[in-house]
Amino acid sequence: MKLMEYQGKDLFRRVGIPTPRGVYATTADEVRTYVAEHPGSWVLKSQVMMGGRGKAGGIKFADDAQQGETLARELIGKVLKSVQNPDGEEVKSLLVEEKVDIASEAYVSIAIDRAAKKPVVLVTAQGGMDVEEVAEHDPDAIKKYWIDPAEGYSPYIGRQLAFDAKLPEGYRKAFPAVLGALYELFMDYGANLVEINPLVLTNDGRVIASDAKVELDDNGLYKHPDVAQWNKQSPADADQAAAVAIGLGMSNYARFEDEPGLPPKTVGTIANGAGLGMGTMDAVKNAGGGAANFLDIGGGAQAELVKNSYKLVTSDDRVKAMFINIFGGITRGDQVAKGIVEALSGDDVRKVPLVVRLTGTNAKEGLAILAEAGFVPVETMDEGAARAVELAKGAQ
Amino acid sequence: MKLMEYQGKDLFRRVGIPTPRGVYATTADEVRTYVAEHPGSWVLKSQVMMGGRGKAGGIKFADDAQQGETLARELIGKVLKSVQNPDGEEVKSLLVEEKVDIASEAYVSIAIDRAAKKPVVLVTAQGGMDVEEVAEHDPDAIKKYWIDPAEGYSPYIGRQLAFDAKLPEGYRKAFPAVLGALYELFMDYGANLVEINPLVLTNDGRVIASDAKVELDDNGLYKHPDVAQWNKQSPADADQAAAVAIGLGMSNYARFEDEPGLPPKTVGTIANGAGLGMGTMDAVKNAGGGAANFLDIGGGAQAELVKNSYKLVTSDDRVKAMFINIFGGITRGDQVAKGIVEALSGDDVRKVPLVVRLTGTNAKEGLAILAEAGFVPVETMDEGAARAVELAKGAQ
Amino acid sequence: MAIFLDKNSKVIVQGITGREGAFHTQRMLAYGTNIVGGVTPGKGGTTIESGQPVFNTVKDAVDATGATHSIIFVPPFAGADALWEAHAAGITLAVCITEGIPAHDMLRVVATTDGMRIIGGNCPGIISPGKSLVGIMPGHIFKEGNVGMISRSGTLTYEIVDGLTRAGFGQSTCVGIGGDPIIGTTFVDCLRAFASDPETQALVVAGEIGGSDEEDAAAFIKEHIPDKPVVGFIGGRSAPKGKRLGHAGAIISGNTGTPESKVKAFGEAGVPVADRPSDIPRLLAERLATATA
Amino acid sequence: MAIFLDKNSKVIVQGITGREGAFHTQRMLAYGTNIVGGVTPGKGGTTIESGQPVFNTVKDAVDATGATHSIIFVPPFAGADALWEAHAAGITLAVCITEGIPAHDMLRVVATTDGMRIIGGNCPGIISPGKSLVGIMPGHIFKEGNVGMISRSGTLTYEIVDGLTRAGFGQSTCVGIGGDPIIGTTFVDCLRAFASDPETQALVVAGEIGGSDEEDAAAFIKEHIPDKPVVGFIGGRSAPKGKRLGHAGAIISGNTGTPESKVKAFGEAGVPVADRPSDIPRLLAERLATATA
Repeated sequence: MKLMEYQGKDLFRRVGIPTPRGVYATTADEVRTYVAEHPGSWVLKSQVMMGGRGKAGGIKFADDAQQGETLARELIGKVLKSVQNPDGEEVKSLLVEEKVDIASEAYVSIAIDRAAKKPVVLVTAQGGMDVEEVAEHDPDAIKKYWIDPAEGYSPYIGRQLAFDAKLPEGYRKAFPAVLGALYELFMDYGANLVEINPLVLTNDGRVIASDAKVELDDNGLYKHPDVAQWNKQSPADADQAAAVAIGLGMSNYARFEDEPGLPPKTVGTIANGAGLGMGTMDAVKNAGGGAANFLDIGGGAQAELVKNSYKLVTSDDRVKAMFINIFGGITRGDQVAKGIVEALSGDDVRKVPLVVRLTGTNAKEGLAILAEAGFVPVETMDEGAARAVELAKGAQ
Repeated sequence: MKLMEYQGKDLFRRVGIPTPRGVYATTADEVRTYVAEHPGSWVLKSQVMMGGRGKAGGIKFADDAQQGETLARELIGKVLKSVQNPDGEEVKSLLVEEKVDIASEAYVSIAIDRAAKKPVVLVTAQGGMDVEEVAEHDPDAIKKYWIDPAEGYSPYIGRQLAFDAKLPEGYRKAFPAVLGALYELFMDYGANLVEINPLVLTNDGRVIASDAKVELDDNGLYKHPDVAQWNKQSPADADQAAAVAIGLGMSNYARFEDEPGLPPKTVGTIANGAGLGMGTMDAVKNAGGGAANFLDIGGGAQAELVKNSYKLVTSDDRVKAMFINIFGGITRGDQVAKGIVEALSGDDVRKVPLVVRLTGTNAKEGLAILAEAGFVPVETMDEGAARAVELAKGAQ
Repeated sequence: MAIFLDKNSKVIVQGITGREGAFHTQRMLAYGTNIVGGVTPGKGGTTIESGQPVFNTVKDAVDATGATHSIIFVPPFAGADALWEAHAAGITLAVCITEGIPAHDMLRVVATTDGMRIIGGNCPGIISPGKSLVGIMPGHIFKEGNVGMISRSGTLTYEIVDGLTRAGFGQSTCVGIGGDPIIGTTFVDCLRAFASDPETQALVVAGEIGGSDEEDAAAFIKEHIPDKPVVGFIGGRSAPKGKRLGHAGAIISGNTGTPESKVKAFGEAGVPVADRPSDIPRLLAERLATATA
Repeated sequence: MAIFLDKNSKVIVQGITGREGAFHTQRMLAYGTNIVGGVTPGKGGTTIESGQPVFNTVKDAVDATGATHSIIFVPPFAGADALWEAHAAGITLAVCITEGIPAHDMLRVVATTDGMRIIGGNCPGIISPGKSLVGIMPGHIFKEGNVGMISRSGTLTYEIVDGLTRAGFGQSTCVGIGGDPIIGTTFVDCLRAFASDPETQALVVAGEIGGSDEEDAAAFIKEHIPDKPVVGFIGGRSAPKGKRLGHAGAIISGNTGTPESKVKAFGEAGVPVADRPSDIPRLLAERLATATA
């Protein structure tokens, strides 16, 4: 679950990381009122998920209430577009923050290092720009530290990193505490990534998190129901919402946009298991087609879930044929077959040509059910993919 | 720092350990008002540090407001005496708690195991009585578990203990969570001991901490200023307060009561270092006398501290002679000598015959200062103790 | 030989009376796994229908049976607890089937369970065909033999193994390492064990997009087992960037986890990468032919 | 030989520019300790007056000097951090002088610093007379010789050592293990090292009331070194119950930590317990006479 900047900063404040003074606003009136009551220079930051909002015109500066209101009216409702986000993202709210006098900008993040099985801290004195760019042009400027979760964080780690990364002296006192708080957030809230870029040193000696990028592990969200709630309020990802709505795991469904130069994505896919799900969409590609989606019904799926998965995939109008690919382990073939028959017996689904491949646990029973309903299943994944691509082309 | 029951339960609630409903009261009026507003059966528990308050008449039951007020008037101001506390302790406040229907009583505690260098958990199904008695009569009924601080607590530990100690089934669900919260308290608040005795299982299936015994490590108190404050409000130990008042560590001063069958405690002692302090009081005993106190001026003491230590020890009227025993390491002999001379030059101290033994770092300079002031120091600890005992006897 | 698991390994089931635990206990018993008991708190002292004793705690189970292996079927929130319990009781290999354990629980578990090998979580388990199955794989598709197999996915493993078996390639041991970002045993950990297993004469490494476990595996193969024939596979090669596909770990973020990087690494290690699972037996036969030539 | 510390041990000082750190650095240098540098964050790149380099971090210091030993002079709240920093940098023996470190910090540190010996906290340090002093002891009272000494107290150590030296008993190594409830190195840890040190022909164990370290020491002596002459001492024998005397660990609570229990345990191990420090040389001479008879 990716958080918006204002949500990330909410978590920052919970663990004691200093953030700029300011207010979160969803209307231009709120912005006017706030700036009127707090004279000074303010930054209006569009709250969107996409990167590059600055270049897209999503950040403005206001010196009085009137200007604040005008700019807020301009921003709220605007659709920001960037290279990474050609479709754009609508601005629904703003973060109004004090304009700080920047003496220096640093970068700090903590992520999971899968190979080391440890959290890894990255620090560089070159804050304010994309860290991948820094990694490319000046890799030695990025200092890393792997924290042992058994020992946890202790301030010497922050001191070592600050010295190694040559952070300006003004950071020295505050940095170990900021990093400690960031590690607390990372572990307690179960973050895949926490990033402060830039961590600003102001001219008056304060160290402040000017931006906040936080991505939480969906599996750990249950520990923080209030934070999990944020996701429901503004689901970052329509696919995730759709998956959860029918009882799948958040990341068990993903819809793929058409890509220039590739075949149109007209084949719906359903498989059991993430690996087979990926294999199935790859097989569609290998057969010269395009998978419209990835859908993993998980282990031990019941008929109802299969039925709803079918409905979800065919709700995408582009889907002209469906390939269901099941290799039973926990999942029982008879349950899947039942789900397919049920799905197609109702009037509430859009029916498309269907290819079923069913093997493994209870395959025999499943195949019997399908045979009774008049389906002729295919034997292999390759065969199924080829057949589905063919059917999709025929249906166009 | 030992906490009173109501303070311990305050911490219990912070970590989520269920405690009985109720109120803390310092006047009989408060008790009347509370019981009037909350009809039912209530227990009035005297808030004292001493053990055995029940047998000493410090716990009463009230079924209505009038009775509550009457009993509270009786208890508040009463001096409770027990075998361990012959001098008694005055009741200054009460904890008024719901009278729970007890189905079963268990015991659980966490302490520091010095040899194992780990927290050790003790659990027995025989709650409500002194655990040392259980240990004597039925040692197998007490189950122990050493928690690895690197791994921390996990519920399997509580499950294993509950099964091993044969806690009634009603505890099963709640116990691992209670123990987890108790461990959190133990580590986060730095407790030497946390004890729930009894941990009650009620007839309606609740698991509640009926009593709370918490002893915190003084060295960790700075992490919880609000809790450290409790100690200032009601210093549990007059010696500790006196030590802190002159800038010593909390446990660097202890006054000893006279004991029947032993020589009267008439020799004041001051030494540098805890070990030498203990050795000095032992030496006084070996010389046939009685040390009135232990006082460790610590390492690197300055003249001012030596002076104030002298004043503190002689503020005890029983002290007829003083033995100052210094083996300089960090502590410098000249500083100690200066302090002695200063202490005795003022009119604000009660002067008693003094024996000084001074060796180690800067001993020569110190001895010179003492010689100039007319003192003749002794050479060894044994000699000094003997001389001080003699002087104290002569002065009586 | 096989790795990690043999015919005599004594296995307990954590969560033996739960729905999944009970179901797979029977399947494992049917396969011949030496299941000596199981754990369900509160059901200690009973036995399941097939006769295996149930204990309240892993410690009780280990004390009574001498079990060294455990397979875990518990809800995600109890996953870390189950692993710590197994470790504290002296279990040396724990297979964690549970899907959805928070990554940060696993970070802590991995850092504090020295001496215990963890397979998973979110994995199909491990099988040494003809000897023992500690997992949820459909045993009948496997066949005893000399090909070692490691995979991040469950069902994809079945797909590949099914093909191997049909093509006549039996397996020494197949390990499903799991699809989560933090898992107990990585490709490299398995490769290290396979490297010194004389029974294993060839290997199949079935990776997927996300992370760099495949790159690490390729580097290990290049340095330590250049002479053992290995065939690779990467699932999710047609996936666009930034989409998380079922496995919490299967995502291309930025420049890490791309199929291009993985295919390149395998290539540099002399490992051919199959475009589709059905190509694997052919590539394996070719590699074996070259190796013995 | 000596234990833990010899002439060549390279030592750094954590907190070398602080008041106590600077003072004792000079005293240790004067004694002949091989101090190769020190650490004060923010003063990296400078040198102290006597020429030793100052580094920003322990890692920098170890990288530059190859130090293996460290002595720590930092405030109590920074004690655990200093120990972790030393451990992470590869220090193998850390002497922690700092008094007042929370016991629970030490619980965590001890559990997570495998491979590094910690002496203290709240201790006077360690000295191998004539070779090296890593501590705050007054070096001139010590004399090179064959008596090993371990003690929970600082100044009492001086008292006893002074007596030993005056009586002609030089010392191999003296370790002040510290007076806190949780310390890195216990009596037993020291005894284990002394047991295999041929230079150490006799031992003095100076305990005090509180805890059961003396009982554990007695049990170890009885089982593992019954033939090495040992003399014991217990400080605070005249203390009443329930009073904490200076050291956080020095308290008789309930039935644990009583002098009676300790004296009895020593007696059962054949270790005579001196009533006063001044008796120790005589008892030692007697034990040595019996041992060589």
